[in-house]
This record gives sequence, structure tokens and C-alpha cells, in this order.
Amino acid sequence: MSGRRLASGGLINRAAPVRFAFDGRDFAGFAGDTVASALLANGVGLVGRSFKYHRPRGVFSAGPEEPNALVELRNGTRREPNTKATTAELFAGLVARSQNRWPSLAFDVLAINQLASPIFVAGFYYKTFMWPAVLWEKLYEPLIRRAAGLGKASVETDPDSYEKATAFCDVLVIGSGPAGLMAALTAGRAGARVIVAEEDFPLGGRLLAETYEIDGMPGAAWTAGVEAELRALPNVRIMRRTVVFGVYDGGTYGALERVSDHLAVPPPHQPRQRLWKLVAKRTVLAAGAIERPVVFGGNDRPGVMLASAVRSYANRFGVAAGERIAVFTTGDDGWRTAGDLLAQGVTVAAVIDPRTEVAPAVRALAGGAEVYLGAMVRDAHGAHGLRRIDVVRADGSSVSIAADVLAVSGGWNPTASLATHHGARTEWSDTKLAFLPGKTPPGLAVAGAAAGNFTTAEALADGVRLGNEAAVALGFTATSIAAIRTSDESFAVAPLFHVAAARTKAFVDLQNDVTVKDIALAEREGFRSVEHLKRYTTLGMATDQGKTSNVNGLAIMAELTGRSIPETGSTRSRPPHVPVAIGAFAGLHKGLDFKPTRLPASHGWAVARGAVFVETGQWLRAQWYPQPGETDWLTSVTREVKAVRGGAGICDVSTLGKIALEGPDVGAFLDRVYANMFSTLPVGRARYGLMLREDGIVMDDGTTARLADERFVMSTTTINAGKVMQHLEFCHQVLWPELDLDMVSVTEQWAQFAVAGPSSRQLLQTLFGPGVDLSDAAVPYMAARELQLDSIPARLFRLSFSGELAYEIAVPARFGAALAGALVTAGAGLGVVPYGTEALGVMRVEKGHVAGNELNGTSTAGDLGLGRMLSSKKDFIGRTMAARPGLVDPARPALVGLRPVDRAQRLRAGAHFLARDAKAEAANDAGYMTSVVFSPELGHWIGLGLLANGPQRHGEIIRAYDALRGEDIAVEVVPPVHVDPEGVRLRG
Amino acid sequence: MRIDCPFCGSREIVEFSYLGDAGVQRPAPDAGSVFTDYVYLRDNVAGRHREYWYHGSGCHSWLVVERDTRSHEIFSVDYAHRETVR
Amino acid sequence: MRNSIFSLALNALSGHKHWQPTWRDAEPRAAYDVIIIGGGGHGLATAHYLAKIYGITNVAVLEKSWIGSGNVGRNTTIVRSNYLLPGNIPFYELSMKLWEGLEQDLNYNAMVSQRGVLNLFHSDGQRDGYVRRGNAMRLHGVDAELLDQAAVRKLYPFLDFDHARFPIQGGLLQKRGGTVRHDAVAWGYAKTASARGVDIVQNCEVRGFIVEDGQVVGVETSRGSIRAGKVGMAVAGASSQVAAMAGLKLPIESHVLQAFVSEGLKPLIPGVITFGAGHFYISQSDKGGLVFGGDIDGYNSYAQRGNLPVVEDVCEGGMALMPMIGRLRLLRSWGGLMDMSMDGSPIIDRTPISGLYLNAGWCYGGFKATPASGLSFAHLLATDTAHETAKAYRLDRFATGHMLDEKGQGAQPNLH
Amino acid sequence: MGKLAPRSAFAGLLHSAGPSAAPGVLVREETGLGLATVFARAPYFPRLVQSAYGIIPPETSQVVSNGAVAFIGTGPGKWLALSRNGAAGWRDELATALGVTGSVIDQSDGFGVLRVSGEKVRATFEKGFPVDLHPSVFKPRSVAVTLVAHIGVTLWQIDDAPTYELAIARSFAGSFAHWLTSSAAEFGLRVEV
Ligand SMILES: Cc1cc2nc3c(=O)[nH]c(=O)nc-3n(C[C@H](O)[C@H](O)[C@H](O)COP(=O)(O)OP(=O)(O)OC[C@H]3O[C@@H](n4cnc5c(N)ncnc54)[C@H](O)[C@@H]3O)c2cc1C
Ligand SMILES: NC(=O)c1ccc[n+]([C@@H]2O[C@H](COP(=O)([O-])OP(=O)(O)OC[C@H]3O[C@@H](n4cnc5c(N)ncnc54)[C@H](O)[C@@H]3O)[C@@H](O)[C@H]2O)c1
Ligand SMILES: Cc1cc2nc3c(=O)[nH]c(=O)nc-3n(C[C@H](O)[C@H](O)[C@H](O)COP(=O)(O)O)c2cc1C
Ligand SMILES: [Zn+2]
Repeated sequence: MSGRRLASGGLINRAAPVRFAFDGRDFAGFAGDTVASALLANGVGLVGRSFKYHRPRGVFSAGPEEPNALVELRNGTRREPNTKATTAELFAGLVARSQNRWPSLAFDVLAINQLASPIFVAGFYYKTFMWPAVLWEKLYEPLIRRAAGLGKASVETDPDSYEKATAFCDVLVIGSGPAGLMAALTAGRAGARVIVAEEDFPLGGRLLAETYEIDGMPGAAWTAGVEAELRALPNVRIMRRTVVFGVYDGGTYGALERVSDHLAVPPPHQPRQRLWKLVAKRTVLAAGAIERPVVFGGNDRPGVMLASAVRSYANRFGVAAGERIAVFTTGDDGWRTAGDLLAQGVTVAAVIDPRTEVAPAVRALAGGAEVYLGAMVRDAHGAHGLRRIDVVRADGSSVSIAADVLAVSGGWNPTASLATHHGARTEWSDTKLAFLPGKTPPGLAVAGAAAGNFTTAEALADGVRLGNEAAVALGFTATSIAAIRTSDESFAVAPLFHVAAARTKAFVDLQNDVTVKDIALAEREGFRSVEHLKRYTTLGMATDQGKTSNVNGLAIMAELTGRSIPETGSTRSRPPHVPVAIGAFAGLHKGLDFKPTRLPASHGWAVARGAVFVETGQWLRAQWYPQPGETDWLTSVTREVKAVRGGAGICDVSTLGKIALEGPDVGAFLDRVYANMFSTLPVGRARYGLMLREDGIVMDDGTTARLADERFVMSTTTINAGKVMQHLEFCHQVLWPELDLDMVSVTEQWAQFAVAGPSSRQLLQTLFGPGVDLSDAAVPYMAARELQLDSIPARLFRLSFSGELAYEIAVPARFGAALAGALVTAGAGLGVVPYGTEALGVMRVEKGHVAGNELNGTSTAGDLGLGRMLSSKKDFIGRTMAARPGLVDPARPALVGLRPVDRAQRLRAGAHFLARDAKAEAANDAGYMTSVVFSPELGHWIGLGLLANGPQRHGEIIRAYDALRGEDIAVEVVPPVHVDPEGVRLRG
Repeated sequence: MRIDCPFCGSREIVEFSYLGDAGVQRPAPDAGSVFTDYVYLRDNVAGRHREYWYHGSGCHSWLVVERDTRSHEIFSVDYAHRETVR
Repeated sequence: MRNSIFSLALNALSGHKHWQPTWRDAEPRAAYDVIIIGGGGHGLATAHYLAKIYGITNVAVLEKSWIGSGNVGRNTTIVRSNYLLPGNIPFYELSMKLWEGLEQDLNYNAMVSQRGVLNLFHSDGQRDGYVRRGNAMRLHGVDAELLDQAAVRKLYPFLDFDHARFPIQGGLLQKRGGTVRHDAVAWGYAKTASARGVDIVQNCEVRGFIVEDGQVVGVETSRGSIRAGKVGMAVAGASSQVAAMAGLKLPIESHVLQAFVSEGLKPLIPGVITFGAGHFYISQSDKGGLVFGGDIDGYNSYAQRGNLPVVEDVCEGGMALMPMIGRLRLLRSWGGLMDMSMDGSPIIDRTPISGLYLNAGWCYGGFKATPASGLSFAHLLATDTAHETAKAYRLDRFATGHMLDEKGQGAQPNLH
Repeated sequence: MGKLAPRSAFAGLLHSAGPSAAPGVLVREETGLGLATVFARAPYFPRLVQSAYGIIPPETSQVVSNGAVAFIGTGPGKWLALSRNGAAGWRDELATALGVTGSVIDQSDGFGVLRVSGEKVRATFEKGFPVDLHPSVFKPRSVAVTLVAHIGVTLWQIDDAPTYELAIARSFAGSFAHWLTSSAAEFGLRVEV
């Protein structure tokens, strides 16, 4: 293989070449590569353009902290903008493109933004673009919006699926570096149920990227040994490609498993990703640390990289990031990059360290390479790739060094953000030169580099200690682990966050193009709090959330304000720890699976009859049943209504809530929850009931029947079924536990049909046969009966929503579909039709019955003409508050009926009422139309509405004003009951 | 957040509905303006809070949970009225 | 010691010397005519209008942290005046008008962007509700348009029209609605108030009231006691806590509302969209992030952070509405403390304690109210009478039964 | 009138999915069960249950069974009483046996009941059940009333195989079957009759 692939070494599979494309060019890498390592191996240094100035950018890191190497991965509906090349695993046929450039990566027109950079300083938006105001939406904002943003999203539906899952454990170990592995091993050996979550595809953490030895073995080999033991323990579960992204309450951790992202497409029945909720009793956070760069002039040039990343590429991926690599480090760790490179035969151009003294063993790592102590890199040069660096010595003299890669190390930032998700801030340590976790979430302890214990020996020891502590806290016995030998590591580092002498633009936040000058400007303008600094300059707000820039930014602010770093503080980090696909949070709940669908027992029957369905909460209900030749809904609905009023119809009303109440105190209980009286209801009878909220507003209505002395069944509206159940259980369990009764929902148990129309009795008589007496005397209006239908228990209620002679019949739900058929058969000679919710609605409006549009959570019983139902003989929920002046004001809009004066005109719900000659303005708003239907009986549209002083205005002509539709029509105020006001029909 | 239902065990909050302050007491009928306080006024403490939760997707018990509103730490969970457990 | 060789640094940083602090970071003085507790949008706007319209400049805004650290700095930036009830519409419309002139008023670009707010409906009942609302708006002279499904599709072709569990029927569009760059609102008001002499005091937490003869005459703070002729509270999520210092109990609960932003993207969603069949609304920031949110977490909280179920609920709504966002990544989530009132509407009123004034109960909708709230509260503080548009926001409306319940949920704050 | 034909809750809703060679999950609808919600109303309620069925209703979220009849604890003082002898007469039989000591409400049609087993049943359930089903925690006789993919489910474990039974409110059967099918497909789901 050409380019920078080293002759040997690394954890890639050299026997498995993988072809991929970047910006339309074909390349090859190996299994085990990331897109970034494969690009570097092919000598591709320029991979993207920056956010604001469109500056050329290259790979900067080797992990999730990457600010620069963001690509659009995959094509078409699977396009994934802003994907980190440093974590994307290579697969055969992978396609990636660079972003934020036009027309090409090498030549990007918007790079002229750089010329204007003196004006594009932090906060420049706020100071300009104000005149003229109209140009903001038309001109300035579109320009700004187009220039901003990075990748392009696909606008088509994501074709892949996602899953959600929950797993429980005793000990969750986050990270599988030396600290995590030992924590898992100790807790696992002790017998605890352990989950190890590792973001990367192999286990091992930094051990995969370093050359030091553990127990005489290379880190990767040692890792393999531990992994094998962990795999053998049945109580340990290893989750690779799984990042823990958030710490929530109650030991709940959010994690994302990238199940198929390393494949071209997910295998059959496999999701693309799986969202895990990990519920843990104890957690060991062993997420390692991220190297901190130093800020200097031109530090964004492609080729300027983290020193640890250069080591990762060399040791884990067998790639030399450059041909002449210089190292700029403020601590011992960076020297190891020089040592490892030299060992691989890569030229090290120089090692530059601002410290004047370095331990001899560290110094020896640089071998024969040039070393500059007491010196700093001032500026880096090179257009599309690094060419040389200017090094300035303590005495002010400078020297230029040719290099195509500069490996930079300014110390390490512990990856402790998960430990701060509950709100505690990290604490600065002057000795470690790092922010360390402070107060941690309950049950969570931090190990290894994440705790600032940066050496392998410390990481291993932390892991053993905390793994044991967690196990012991859960009642397991600690295990002892023999001391593990590790190579010596020295960790000394000097504080250097930026090189003040820089002559060219020095970037703090590489992705959002925030420079040292921007920070200085923010300081001058008073944005000195780090949180102000962040919001004013956008420092740390990009896709990397400032993982390599926040600390440098605030350190610069600390210098500017003369405060210490702890006084300056750090910004708050928030979930997710790394960006997570929105689809994963939704799992399978999208499209038709957004919410479950509830189907009544007769659904299949209705489908077979060609019904059109409507969503009612989670239920699907038949809305109407079009007949051949009927092309618009109104024709069908009108036919259904006429058929019911002229003969008989059946309608599935199973979706209404049904609650069984049993016990000696049900009557007393109902008296307290209903506004009207129920304890007096005789056995075998039903009564309409009105339920208020405690604030005096109507909550729900329905009928409740007494089937036996201590046995009642209540019905609720479909929408409020759950809410009423919850309310009743509150009243019983909390307010009046002394009342002896039980209640349970039986909505699902009974399939219930309305059978309505003048022929309904005849229909039922056919159904039940002559043995059952259905005469008015035997089953009068509001009767409730338990009887048998074909030796099946059935319930018959003489209730009417339509105003016709009508019944509701209920059978156990398994017979629901059959009953629907049987009802139609029984009514064959009577012209029976099935009718849907529309016809139901038409008839209820004709009868002036209130429903959802009127029971809207703000209407009182009085508003709905039901004021007389409020019993004065007893206390009930809502009684006291219903008497407040605002709720009994006679001027409140109250229920009326409406008819268009010109009968040909259509009414519209939502129209507002105005007096006939009133101007259309708010002061004259007298109420609004709540429900409208076309009445087949009357041959014109009718409505219900809430009108100020309504009941006193019957006969008045007012206007229904619907400005939205440009309509303004004269309507007559009439009583709400439009059809059969005397109720002759329902007594049949 | 997870609530340790005394009947069902530890469950995620999606199974529960929240009602609020369990410190309020429904006044006697005709208590007048005390009713306004009952229905509308809340201590809304920052700290330990006794509150009603309903395990509607579980055992249907109304619970009183004592919880810190600053940390979401839960100290105790009990049936709203032990008497209902016969 | 090592620092010395690096202290050269500071000298290089002199490029933008002429810029002044946007506001004076004032030291608290011993007494003011008016103290406003809370350096959020409402507190700072109140100071601006007190100084500008009522000429009262001996004013301090006391902020316990940095200004804008509360909800003004963490909201989803939507402004609109598409309200339903007569007690609300004029107030929010005043606010809308003030937004429209804000940049000129403040000489600060808060990026008021009238990109349109679309509320979708998915059922006939919902449509009727929106028609009622739209007509109420039109009666108040507020713009509103009813869109059918085809019109919605034309505007937003990428919504799920064909495989949706709750199909989109149409929407109510307010074209004048839109977004405003939230932080800049706080900074802009702070800038002009400060320029007129108002003291903006950060890191100054009010811990108690100075009460003499039953009258509030000042506050105790983390930076000492400060006296005042009048004290106004505009502390949003902390309303109950601060009121309790004066012995007051409010019809308010504090709940957490989360919000979310995606990674930056090229322009994708031109306006603001609200899903009608789930808890989800979305817009795109000028930086390119999709800014979205949903419902509150639903339990009393002062934690300023939420839990996972609501994140899932919001993303489920998002995927149901626009399945193309599946591969886009959620970058950051956060929470704010909502002062959820018992009827979902705010309170701008005097309190039973003389000298103490209340501005609270904004729930999750108070950002859009910032200018009108500031103006009305300034009016109340200056004149002791309610501003014309804020007359319905009385504290005693719960006792008298004149609630302003836009959602019809009753006295359950977590449902508003 | 002819006899009304019953239709079980999951009739026509369960379909095999995924690899069929060695299916990891087996499912079967249990029909012909009697179900009732039973509340204890008096202290001697357990004794009446015992004398009728030889079992004591558990006070915790457990199921106790005599083979033909099981009491599944679904709440304090509340059980789903299951009879394998069919729905007909089950409520009345229980009501007679318990007299005034208990309330009995027929639910034989309120739920569809599935019996699910197989090598991969826990791996499947992990994708929906927010309850710890590890054998050290959830064992034969354990019961959980919970939410799976927004659907209420009552789950109880039959044996160590593990075999479970689940009761799902009838109207949700289609949505639940869909969840089960898509979650088990990767392991192979076989519908048994
Ligand atoms: C996630 C989220 C999304 C939202 N989305 C929208 C939206 O799209 N549209 C909309 O209109 N509204 C929205 N809101 C609501 C809106 O942000 C708030 O209603 C509004 O900002 C509240 O007013 P404020 O700006 O004055 O509050 P804040 O900014 O919270 O100001 C209150 C200030 O008081 C300070 N304070 C508290 N206690 C003390 C004390 N003792 N001493 C001194 N200072 C104190 C606080 O630190 C804070 O700075 C949203 C809110 C959130 C959290
Ligand atoms: N000497 C130094 O200056 C220095 C500095 C830093 C690190 N190190 C080396 O690093 C190692 C530290 O060991 P360690 O175990 O603490 O860390 P580590 O870096 O070796 O391992 C951390 C692991 O956690 C994973 N991870 C991070 N966040 C995660 C998340 N949210 N979810 C899932 N996985 C996540 C990472 O992918 C990584 O594999 C030692 O080998 C040490 O020598 C040395
Ligand atoms: C409208 C809006 C847009 C935001 N865009 C971003 C963003 O692009 N990147 C980011 O990191 N945070 C963004 N945030 C979130 C803030 O970083 C921060 O989380 C929020 O203001 C709350 O503050 P806190 O997290 O410090 O408590 C945005 C916030 C808002 C309100
Ligand atoms: Zn429970």
C-alpha cells in the first residue's frame, strides 16, 4: 500500500483490504481502520473546511474529540452529515465527502471570508445588519444562514430502523482502558453483574495506542487476555461500539450502541443503532482523558495534530501521520510521540518543549532528533498542509523548521463530563493542571485518567480499588488481584495554554473558528463569565462541544482578567456526551408506530364493510361507511343519519370508558364524585352524570348504571377514560379511603354497540328472540339489564345519544365482531345501517348534547345548560369552587343552538359571534361556534355555540364571523335542541 | 428517574403520573376561601418535597414520594393511604 | 513562576481596544428607587422601559449569577402572538410589536426573525380549536392564516404526510411569528438600561426582604443589604422561593423544561413548526442547529436538568413529524426552571405586601412576552396601576374565578 | 339467531418472522382462559380462596397456581384470577366462592394472553420491558405489570426455561404483536398453535 502506511505493526488486519471513496476518489484501507486513519495512510491531509472562515483543515485527533475532520458519510437517504472521520469505521464501499466547501475542497470560494475576518469577529452580528429592519429576513439572515451550518441533511425519510432496550446491572463500567478493564474484572470476579460499555470497536482504550507493556506484554495483548477472562464470566456483559452519553436520575445511564454503522447497510432484522437505558446500582467511570493542545499562530493548519493522536495512528493503525514530524509538548507525555515515531523509523524534525529542564529519561526519548528546550512554536505555515513552523526561544530568537506534521501536547483533560451531568462542577487541580471531577452523581466513582490519575499503573490500581469497592458495597466479597507490572511513565507537565507571541491567527475552537482575539474582544465587551464568553463567541458550542478547546479558552480568559483558572471556572457540560442520532431516541416509534393503535373488536368487520376510520386518541373508530357510488363524506353521513332516524342503525361505542364499581359504598362515593345524586339510583336503572374538577369546571360526563345493589358500571367519554379512572382512584385511595368499594376498568372486556332508531326495539327483539321481553314496560327509558344472548352474558341499556328510541348492547369482546354482524342480520328487514362517529356527531348536535368541543376544560355546568344538575343536598368535588363569582357570572358564554338565516349557507365551527351590526373587533366578541353539522332532518347546517347571555337571546339574529375563511354570515340563535325538543322519540 | 413502588418494585417514571404536593388537605365542605388555597397555592419547596404519584401503568396505587426537588433524590415511597391495603 | 515567560501574552491582545463593555458590571449602592430582582429577560426589559418610558433610572437589577443565566438564556426562542383568550391576545400582540421595533429601540441586533410559526392540526376537533383561535386573533387585529394539508405540504414537503399515525390535516400559520436570538435580548436590554444609568449587579443573590411596618423597603443580598422604594420580582423559576422570603405563597410550581439542539446543518427548516399530535416543536437557528423541544418533565424540580423519558418522547414526536431527521444528531440537551402557574397564564400584579411587586407564572412561554412584560411591569412599578394590556394578570383571579386557562387543564400546573 | 362466533384477541395477528431454522422465540396465544379482577374485601378472603382452590393469593407481585387456577398479584389487595377451564362461568364461580369477602369482575375478554418462551426470549424482552428479568431477580412466579413500547402488559413467569405468559389489553393486541415480531425477528420468531 502506498502513502504513509508503515511497513508493519498496528491492529489493522493487513489481510483484509477495504476500498472506499472520499470526494469521489477511490482509496484503500484495511479492516480496523477508521476513515481518518485510512485517509492519512493514503496521504490525504486536507479533509474539510472550517465553519466561519472556510479555512482548510486536516485530521486533528484520533477520537470523538475531533473538531476538524467532519465528513458527510454515505449517500442518498442514508446521508449522515458531520460524521467524525476519526471514529467512523471503514467498511467496503464506504463513501464520504468533505463539507462546507464550494465548489471543491481544494478551492473554496467562501474562503474569501478570511479576508473579511477583521469584521467577522465574535458578536459581529449583534452590532450590524439592523437597518433597514425589513432586510433582515430578506437578505442578511438568509446569507448568514447559508454560510453557517456544516453538513447538508437528506430531506428524505431515514430508511433504517432503531431499537430501544433496557439492561440492568450491579456495576456499570464506562470505558475499557486499563482502569475500566480492571474495574470490570474485579467486580466480575467478585460475582457482581457487570456491564462494560466501550465506545470504540475494540477494548483497550489508550493501551491500543501506546507501546508500553503490562505484565511484560504489549498493551493490546494484555487487553486480549483480560477480555478473554471477562468473556468467560457469565455475569459480565461486554458492549462494544456503545457510548454512554448521559447520566440520569436513579442510576439510569443513556447509551448508544452502533449496531450496524460499521456495515454498508444493517443486516436483515437488525437496527442501525440501539438506544440503551442501563440501570446500574454502582458505576465506575473510566472514560480516560483527552489531550489538550496548545494555541499558537496557524495552529489550525492541516498537519497540526494532537501528539497522542499521532501515536495512535502510528501504533494502532500503522500509519505515519507525516514524513517529517515535529513535536511541541509542554510535558513528558509528548516526548513519547517522538520516541514511538523514531522506533518506527519516522523522521522526527524536532522536539520543542517550553520547559528548560526535562528528566534525562524523557529527553532520551527524542534520540538524535533536534531538541528545543525553553522554546515554543509561535506560528505554523502552509496553505493546504503544514510546511514549516516558527519556533521562538526564551531569549526571543526564532528558528524556522520544516515539518509536515506538528504533534502538539499541552497536557490532558480528564473525560469527566459524565460525572457532571447532575450539575456539580469539576474542580481545577494545580498539580495535575486539569479539571477533575468534583461531587459525583450517586453511586458513581471515577477511575484512571478520567480522575486525573494519568499513568497506566494508577489506572490499573484505580480500577481494582473501585471495582472492589462497588462489589463490596453491593454485598459481594472483594477479590485480590496480584500487583501488575507496568512500564514506568512519567507525568510532568507545565502550564502553557497559548503562545502569546503568535503573529498569525491563533485558533482556540477549531471548529467554530474562535480565535484568541475573539476571546480578548469578549473580555473587553464585558463577557467575562465563561458562560458569557461561550455564548458570545460560540466557543465550545460546536459538534465537539469544546473537548479540545474549552480549557484553553477559559485559561486565556483567566489571564485576561487576572483571575485564576478556578476563579474563572468552566462551562457546564450536558448530555449527550457525544452527539446521538435523533432516530435512536425514537426507536421504533415513528410513522404508523408512533403510538400504539387501539382497535375495537369490530374493527375487522368494519374494514370489511369499507369503513373510513378516524383517530380518536389512540383508538381507530369507523367514521362512516361509504356505499358504492358515494364520493363525498357528507352523502354517506347524511344517508346514515336518515337511515337511523328512519329505521335503525348500529354504531360501535366500545371505545367509551367503562369502569366497574363494586362495594357497599359505591353510591356514597358516586355522590361525591358526580355533581348530581347517585345513591338514590335504583337497581336496573342508569343515570346521566356530570363530573366536575375540583376547580369547579366540568371534567367529564357519561351514564352510570346500577346493575345490582353493590354493583355499578360507569361510562366515560373515550378521550377522558384514563383521566377519569385516575381521578376516581385518587378520590378513593387518597381522599376517602374509608369508603368500601373497588373499581377497575372494563373498557376492554365489553364490546358495546348503540342500536338506535324507531325500529331498534324490533331489531333487538329479533336478535334476542321472543323469550326476552323488551317492551317499554319491561325495559323503559334509562333501564339497565343483565341478560343472556345465546347463553352469552349481555348487558342492555336503554340510552339514547341520537334522541331516537335507542339502546346500547354489550357482550364480551370476543363476540364483538360477531355481534356487529348479528345486529345487521337481525335488522336486515328494517333497513338497518352501520353508522360511524360522524353520524353519531350529527345526531348529538341535532339533539343539543354536549361533547368534546363543548367540554373543553373551561366550561362550567351552567355554561352548558346543566347548572341544575349541581346538587345542593351534598358535597361533591368542585362544588365550592364552582360558586366563585367568575364562574357564575350570567354574562358567561352559554350553550345555544344556531341556524344560518340563509338556510343554504354552511356553518363553521370556530367562527366567533358578533352582534348583527357590531364592528368585527375584539370588544364585540360574544362567543364562538363549538360544533356544526349538516342536519339531514332539517335540511340545513346547524350548530352549537357558547354565546354571552345566550339563553336569553333565542330568536336573535347574530353573525358567525370566520375571518380565516373570509366568511361572515347571519345566524339565528335557537335553543340547543334542534330536533324533537320534547323528546318524544326517545321514549319510543 | 425511578420510583420504588412498594408493590411493583423499582420502575421508570414513565409508568407514573404526577399530581403534586401531598401536603395539601382537602378542606371540609363550605370551607370557603380555604378552598382557593387548597386548589391553587403551593409551597413549591426547593428541597424535600412530599408529593403524589400514581402508578397508572403498574398497580394503580396512589403513592406519596418524598423527593429532593433539587437533586431528584428519592428518600421514601409509600402508599398514599395505607388503609387501602387490606 | 513559569507564568512569567508567558505573560508576554497579554500585550498582544490589544487589537480591539475601542470596544466598551456592553453593560456596566456595577457594584451595588446602598439604596435605589426601584430594585428589580432577577437579571433575566423580564427584569432587564423592565429596567429598560422604566428608564426609557417612565424616566426612572435610579434602578438596580440584581442577578444572583450572570445575566441571562436563567430561562432567557435557555429557551427555544419562539415569539408569536397566536393566543386564544381575550385576556392574553392584546398583551402578546403588544409584545410582538415591540419585537418588531426592538433592534432600532436598542441599537442592538437581536436577530428578530419573522419566519412564521405554523401550528399543525390532525383532527377536526383540533382544527375547530385553531379556527376559533385564529378568528380570535383576527378580531384583535393579529395576523393568522388557516392552511389546508396541501398548503402545509407546499411549505414543508418533508413532513410525514403519507405514513403518519396522526395525519396532518392543516395548520394555523402566523407569519409574523418567528424567532429571536435569545441571549442577545438580555444583552441588548442590559446595554440600553445600563447606558441610561441602571445598575446591573451580577453575582448578587437576594436572600431576604427588609420589611418595616409591613412594607418591603429593601432586600438582603449576598452582597449586603440594599434599600429601595419599591421592589419588583422577576425571577421566573425561583418565584416561589423568593416570594417565600416575604412570607407569600404563590399559585406556582417550578418544573423543568428541556430543550435540544442538533449539530449544525445547512438551511433545512425555514420557519417554526409545532406538531399537533405529540410534544414536539422545531426551528433552525441561524448557526444551523435544529432547536427543538416538547413538554415539561412534569414534576416539581429545581434541578435545571431533565430525564431521559422526555428526551425520547420529544424525539418520537420529531420522527413522527419529520422522519428525515433520523440520522441527524442531537448535540446538546439542557433544562430550565419554569414558573408554572395554576392556569398557565402569568401574573403581573402588586402583592398583598406593600412595596413588593410580582412578575411571574410565565410557564414555558415567557420569552415571547419579554418586551411586553418589561413594559407592563415598568408601568405597574411606576404608576401602581396595571398596564392596559396586562389587566387580566391579577393575582386574585384564582379566588374570584377569572382564570386564564388557554389549555383548559385546570389547576394542574404540570399539564399547562 | 345463530350462535355468535368468538374471536380471540390475537387471532390473525401473530406471524413467524426472521430465521426459521432454530427460532429463538416461540409464541402461542392462550385461549379459553377465564380471567377476572379480584379485590379482597375482608380479612378472611385468603382463607376462602384457599378452601376453594387450595392456594393462598400472594400479597406481593407474585403468581400462585394450583395448575388449573392461578392468582396473579397485580396490585395491593388485587389479583388477576386465571382459570384454565375456560371463561364461561368463571366470574360467577369465583363470586360464589368468595361471597362478600371479595369483588370479582369478569375480564376474560379484556385481555389477550400469550405464552412466550425460547432461548432468546430475554434478549427480546430487553427491547421493551423496562423490568429486570435476570434469573436472579425475576423468577418463576414473579409478576410485573408494566409498559412495553407504550402498551400496558402484565407479565408472569411460568418456569425456568424461561417461559412467560403475558396479558395484553385486547385493543392493543395488534400493536403488541407488531412489537414482538419486530423485536424477536433477529432471533427468529415461531408462532405455535
Ligand atoms: C427550554 C425552554 C424553552 C423555552 N422556550 C420558549 C419559547 O420558545 N418561547 C417563549 O416565549 N418562551 C419560552 N420559554 C420560557 C421563557 O424562557 C421564560 O418564560 C422567560 O425567559 C422567563 O422570564 P425571564 O427571562 O425573566 O426569566 P429568567 O431568565 O429565568 O430570569 C430570572 C432570573 O432571576 C434570577 N434569580 C432567581 N432568584 C434570584 C435571587 N434570589 N436573587 C437574584 N436573582 C435571582 C435568575 O438567576 C435568573 O437570571 C422557554 C423556557 C425554557 C427553559
Ligand atoms: N502519561 C500520561 O500523560 C497519560 C495521560 C493520559 C492517559 N494516559 C494513558 O491512558 C490510560 C488511562 O487509562 P484509562 O483506563 O483511565 O483510560 P483509557 O483512555 O485507556 O480508556 C478510556 C476508554 O473509555 C472509552 N470511553 C470514553 N468515554 C466513554 C463513554 N462515554 N462511553 C463508553 N466508553 C467511553 C474510550 O473509548 C476508551 O477506550 C493509561 O494507559 C495511561 O497511561 C497517559
Ligand atoms: C436557541 C439555542 C441554540 C443553541 N445552540 C447551541 C449550539 O449550537 N451548540 C451548543 O453547544 N449549545 C447550544 N445551545 C445550548 C447552550 O449551550 C446551553 O446548553 C443552554 O443555553 C443552557 O445552558 P446550560 O447548558 O449552560 O445550563 C443553544 C441554546 C439555545 C437556547
Ligand atoms: Zn406499583
